[in-house]
Amino acid sequence: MTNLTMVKAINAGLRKAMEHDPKVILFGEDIGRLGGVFRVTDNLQKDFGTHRVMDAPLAESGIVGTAVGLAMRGYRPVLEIQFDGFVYPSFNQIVSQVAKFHRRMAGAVMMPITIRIPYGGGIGAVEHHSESPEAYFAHTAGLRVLTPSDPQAAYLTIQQAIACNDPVIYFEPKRRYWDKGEVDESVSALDVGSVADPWRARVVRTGSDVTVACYGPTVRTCLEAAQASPDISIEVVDLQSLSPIDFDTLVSSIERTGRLVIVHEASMSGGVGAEIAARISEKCFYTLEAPVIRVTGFDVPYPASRLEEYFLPDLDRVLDAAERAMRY
Amino acid sequence: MTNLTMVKAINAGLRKAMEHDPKVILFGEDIGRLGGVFRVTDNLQKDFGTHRVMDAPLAESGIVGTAVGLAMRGYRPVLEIQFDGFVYPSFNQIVSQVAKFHRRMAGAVMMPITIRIPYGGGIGAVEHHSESPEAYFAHTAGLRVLTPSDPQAAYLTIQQAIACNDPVIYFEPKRRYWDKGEVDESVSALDVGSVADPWRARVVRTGSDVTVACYGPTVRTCLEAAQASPDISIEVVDLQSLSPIDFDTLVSSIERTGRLVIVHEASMSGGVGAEIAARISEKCFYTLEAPVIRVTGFDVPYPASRLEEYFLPDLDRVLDAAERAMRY
Amino acid sequence: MDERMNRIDGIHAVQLLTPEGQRVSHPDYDITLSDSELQGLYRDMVLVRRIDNEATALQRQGELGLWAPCLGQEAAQIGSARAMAPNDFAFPTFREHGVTWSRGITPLEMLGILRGVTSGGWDPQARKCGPYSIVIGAQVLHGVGYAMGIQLDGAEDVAVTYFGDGAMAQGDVNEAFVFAAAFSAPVVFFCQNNQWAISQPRDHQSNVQIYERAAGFGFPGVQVDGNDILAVMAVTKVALERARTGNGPTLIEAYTYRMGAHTTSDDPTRYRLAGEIETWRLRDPIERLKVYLARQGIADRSFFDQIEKEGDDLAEQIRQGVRAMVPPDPASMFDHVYSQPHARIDEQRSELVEYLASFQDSVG
Amino acid sequence: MDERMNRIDGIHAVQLLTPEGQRVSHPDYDITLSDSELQGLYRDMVLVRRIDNEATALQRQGELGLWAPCLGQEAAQIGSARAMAPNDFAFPTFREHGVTWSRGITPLEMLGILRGVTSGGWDPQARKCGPYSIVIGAQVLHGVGYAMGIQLDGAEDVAVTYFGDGAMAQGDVNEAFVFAAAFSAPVVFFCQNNQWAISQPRDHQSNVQIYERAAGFGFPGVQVDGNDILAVMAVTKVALERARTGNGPTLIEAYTYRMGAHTTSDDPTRYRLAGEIETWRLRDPIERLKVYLARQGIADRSFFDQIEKEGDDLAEQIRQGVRAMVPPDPASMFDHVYSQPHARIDEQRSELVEYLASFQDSVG
Ligand SMILES: Cc1ncc(C[n+]2csc(CCOP(=O)(O)OP(=O)(O)O)c2C)c(N)n1
Ligand SMILES: Cc1ncc(C[n+]2csc(CCOP(=O)(O)OP(=O)(O)O)c2C)c(N)n1
Ligand SMILES: [Mg+2]
Ligand SMILES: [Mg+2]
Repeated sequence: MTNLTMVKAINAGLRKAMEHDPKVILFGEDIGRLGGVFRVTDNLQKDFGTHRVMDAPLAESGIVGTAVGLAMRGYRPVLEIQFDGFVYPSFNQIVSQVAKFHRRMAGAVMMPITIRIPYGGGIGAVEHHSESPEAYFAHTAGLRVLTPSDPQAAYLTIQQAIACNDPVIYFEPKRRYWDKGEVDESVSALDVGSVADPWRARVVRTGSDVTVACYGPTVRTCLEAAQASPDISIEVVDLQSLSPIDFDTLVSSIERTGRLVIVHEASMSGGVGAEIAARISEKCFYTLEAPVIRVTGFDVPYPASRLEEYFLPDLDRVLDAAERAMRY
Repeated sequence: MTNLTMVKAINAGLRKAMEHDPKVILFGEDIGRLGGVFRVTDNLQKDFGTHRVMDAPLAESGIVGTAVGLAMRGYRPVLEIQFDGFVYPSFNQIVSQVAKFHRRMAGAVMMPITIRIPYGGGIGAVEHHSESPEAYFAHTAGLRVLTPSDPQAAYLTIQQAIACNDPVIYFEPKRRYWDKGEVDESVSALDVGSVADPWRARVVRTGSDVTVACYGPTVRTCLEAAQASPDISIEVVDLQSLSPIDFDTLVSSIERTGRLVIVHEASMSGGVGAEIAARISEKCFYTLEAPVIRVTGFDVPYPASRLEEYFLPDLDRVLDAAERAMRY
Repeated sequence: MDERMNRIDGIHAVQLLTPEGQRVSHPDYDITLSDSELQGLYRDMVLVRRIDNEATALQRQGELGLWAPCLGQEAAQIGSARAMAPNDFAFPTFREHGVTWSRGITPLEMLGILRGVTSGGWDPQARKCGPYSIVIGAQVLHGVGYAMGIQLDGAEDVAVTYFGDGAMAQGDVNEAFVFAAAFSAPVVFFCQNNQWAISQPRDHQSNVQIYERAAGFGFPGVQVDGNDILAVMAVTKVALERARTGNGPTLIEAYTYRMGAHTTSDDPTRYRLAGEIETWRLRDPIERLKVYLARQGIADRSFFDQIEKEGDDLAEQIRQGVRAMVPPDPASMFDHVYSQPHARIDEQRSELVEYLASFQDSVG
Repeated sequence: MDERMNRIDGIHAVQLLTPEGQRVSHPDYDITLSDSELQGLYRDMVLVRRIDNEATALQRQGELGLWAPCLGQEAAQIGSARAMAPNDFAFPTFREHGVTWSRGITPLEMLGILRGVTSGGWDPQARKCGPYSIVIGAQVLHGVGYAMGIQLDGAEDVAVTYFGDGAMAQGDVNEAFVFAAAFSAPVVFFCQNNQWAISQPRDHQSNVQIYERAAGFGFPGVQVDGNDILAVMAVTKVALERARTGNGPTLIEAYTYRMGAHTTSDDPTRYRLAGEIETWRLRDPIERLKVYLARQGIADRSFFDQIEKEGDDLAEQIRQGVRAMVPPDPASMFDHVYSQPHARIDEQRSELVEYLASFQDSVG
């Protein structure tokens, strides 16, 4: 066990994946000598060489489009998009090519591409640097979407994402990049099979009154809310996988609590919470004692940083929602 | 009243809008001499000139990006994206620029851009020509999303979309392009204020047992299902606006029927139906006698055309859902 | 048109065989082919044109949803594809039937996607040829990425990526130029300038020639008479060799003409004059090679007849084969969405299967 | 570096004022400015550098979230922007403080976005200057579209759009070239090649010069010594005139250097050598003009002192002004999302207002 920040944990996971499989290559803007603007790829070019950690020209569609060709040639590209707001130039290649190529070729070609995207707000950044675009990808058939909430999960799931033969959009909660946690580095990509299934949600805190479903950056927020909750017992479920979503774990939790609150930073309308609320309201029609409540960012462009504290779901808004759920 | 196809109705609406406001210009691939691959802009270049109906180079990001500049210069660009599957190259300009520019400039700049997109399946087309990407745009703050279901609505709403000072993504249900209907051409863009509010849903058929919410291409499907429904009385609500969604009309309908079925072609997970099911399950928690049921495309890439009949919600699947709703 | 003709007649475009079937020489490019190779190229062009016409007919009869004819572009497509080595990899668009044919893809494999029974049709790895790419420009980046992979492997293969004059406007194509130049990737950019992007005439788009775009990105560009299969092959071989030996990309502009409609749903009479087609008919790629073969005594009447016969048989096979293509099992739409188990997909598959079964029941 | 120096010293780049402050002539470009104009340019550069340093300091003190210094690029930015007519329209990136300054935008207006109290900061229509554009390449298309609008108006304005060497890779920038050429739009593409795109050195990206990209798109490109404000102004004026008179776009490559970090969050020591900066310090745009003004007796000690003093006052205003910038009302995040009423927005606004009010209550 070592105590690592999420940045260092992902870095360690990338290193393990590269040691494990020579076909794993990293490609992105400023990921080489600089180690990425968040230093997630720090030292990897130095240790693995410029042919395995390649600095890309400033063109996201080019990065993803060439990755499709690299995958056709048998490589396992791990791409870095510098910030959430800069993934859109590559949306066409992701949605029409990466997501559909395996099926277009009736399985004859794999697209084992991992697209790493630091996402979310809370770091006082300027526009385009605090967005949560996960719903766009979760709605896209052919893609898988993962987002870790702590260093240990990040260390493991980045290896699992890379080992997966399907394309994985890997959202890294940038405001948790510097959170520290215990990481068992003895686990390698080789035994990822034996470790936790990345596509399953994790009950990170048990409770009996309200289930709070969250992922990525809001998991810590919800855990803090649960701790701080005076009389409501909150169960916190870290979804981790946004495509597919593990409804079994959610349903069994709700069968115990009878209530669900969903928390995410992305705008409410059409966010991932909408799908969860829709499915759970159907699956748990007779179990739910209160309507599913969503605590999310508002349906506005991410605000100027001095207002983000009002946009982001915080401890108080989570507790407020839990209380509202109890009032039914 | 004249009997027009939806293609001709939109063409007439575009003509009215151009006559009404000299700042209205059309821009897109092959919209000039060819009149667009669906002939929606037929004769408009001939009648208004090449400076108001401009053929664009083959680059969607360029079309939308230059439209932003044209809007800054005081124009009202109406863009045509040739097919649903080709809007993605412009996703970056739409999501980060068109949607956010007005707010970025604290209101000092308007983005009265209309982006016309023929969408949906059912015409036996090859890949990328049958998609329903509306959820991506409905989830994007700053955009409005409209989709007509018949010639009269198309004739009016295209004028209202163009007259709107906010960006409107205007989805045209291509498999209904050749459906005919009565159109009152005496109504012009000038009195659009006096005609029906485009942002409100329309109850296109009243019923007492189940509310079926649909839009664009599936409205006709649902009306046919309602007609064919032996013993279940189906109320059909044409949402028309997908952003904002008119929940008041839906709720008042459900207060009468107690049941809701949502129908759309797009994949279920994260589709527009998810947001509607989520909101309605919350707003009508005590009213709903059955869970909200969604009848949609599956979570797969749009299939090869010979399989699309199994992918698209049809009359039988709508009735099957209505029956399931009644069984609760 | 005159200016274009001048270009074709040698000012820019490399030419080794005139429209009249005369073998001419070029200072920088030449090619020597055996009689059987020349016969093979002729055969390829005739059979591909036959496939093309047959597919157009089948679409009219409602057997295919759509067809994008390559009529008139046979020399550009076959000349370039036949210049490739077996392990080189081709990235075609939806119009490159001459390319897929040259990569060994059968007519019926080509037609599955147009019949609407598949979104692909063949195994790209086995054929070293990507799928018919529909989103303009996308496959050009794939070709560059594949070439970067060749480079990482230390292999000597080359990627050849196809696109049209209209595609020159797309961001993806220009980014492909940037990446190819930055990595000096072993890729050949083969642009067929068939003068039209649906209704958009090339000359409205720019006042410079397409091949001139390359220099500003840092690699050579060359314009070749796209209806001269010898010149196309010669120019492509040089570009392939250049890439193979680590000298990076080349942009080839094959100056040709789309003799047919954009697709079977298109009506070119709305935007172009018949006269233009007449001018280009005089430059037909097949005719000029036929004249040359005949004049040189490389092929005689019996050879030409035999190819015609082969075409008739092929056409018949296609007609029967296409009509025999049945839609796959509905549940197959859930196959290959993911390569590994996916809860949602499994759930929906069984929902559909059950739903469809419910009808069986009600019936029987 | 040597090869670069040679270029700077005249092989490619237009130069009218050497790093040593010597006025030289160029066969194609020249400019005559009055003493007061020359003094004005000097003043602009000194004050913009002062704003730049002050903002960097304020960021260190935690008063600003971020700052992207234009240190070293003052001549490129001010020389080009001061060449513009009042009705021309500028489309800057986040680094163009010399451009915004020249368009009459106040330092505090520039700093609002970095303070995090707004996403914009000024009225583009009033200032004829777009917002600091962050998404690389996006604003270049906006500039072309605006220029197309000028054309439709039959006006004689020109759009000037700014971007960096790194942006040359983006699809949007290349599509902007395509559209500008196709419509012969009155736009000037002003690319500051400051040698770096964060950690990516320009010379790794391509073996050709940036200005050479233009020819292949059908319009002229010119490389200018970006640290020579006279040459920048001369070259820009010619490009503006060309656009104004209906002759279409020009690509200007201003060859300069990013003396500072990419932004205050960047650590350039990880990827570039100090020596490089030393070389470029000798080419400082302000120093060379100062030497020239002094030698020519156009400005004396008292003038220089007075500008320094002006800078001190400005810096003080900035410090006070920035600290005084308070975040807007939380509910304002719902303003201007749409220009017309929107049910969802109104609903959420009142939800937030009520929610916040609930705390007031619990408190009081
Ligand atoms: C991104 C995208 N936009 C639009 C289309 C629709 N479309 C199909 S082919 C075509 C014209 C292509 O012209 P060109 O590149 O010259 O190829 P050609 O058809 O002449 O072979 C267009 C606009 C598309 N397939 N992809
Ligand atoms: C589409 C996009 N991708 C990535 C970024 C992150 N980013 C900001 S500035 C920059 C480098 C820009 O280099 P250049 O164009 O040379 O401008 P400079 O910073 O040198 O002024 C990058 C990669 C961005 N802002 N937009
Ligand atoms: Mg073409
Ligand atoms: Mg730069």
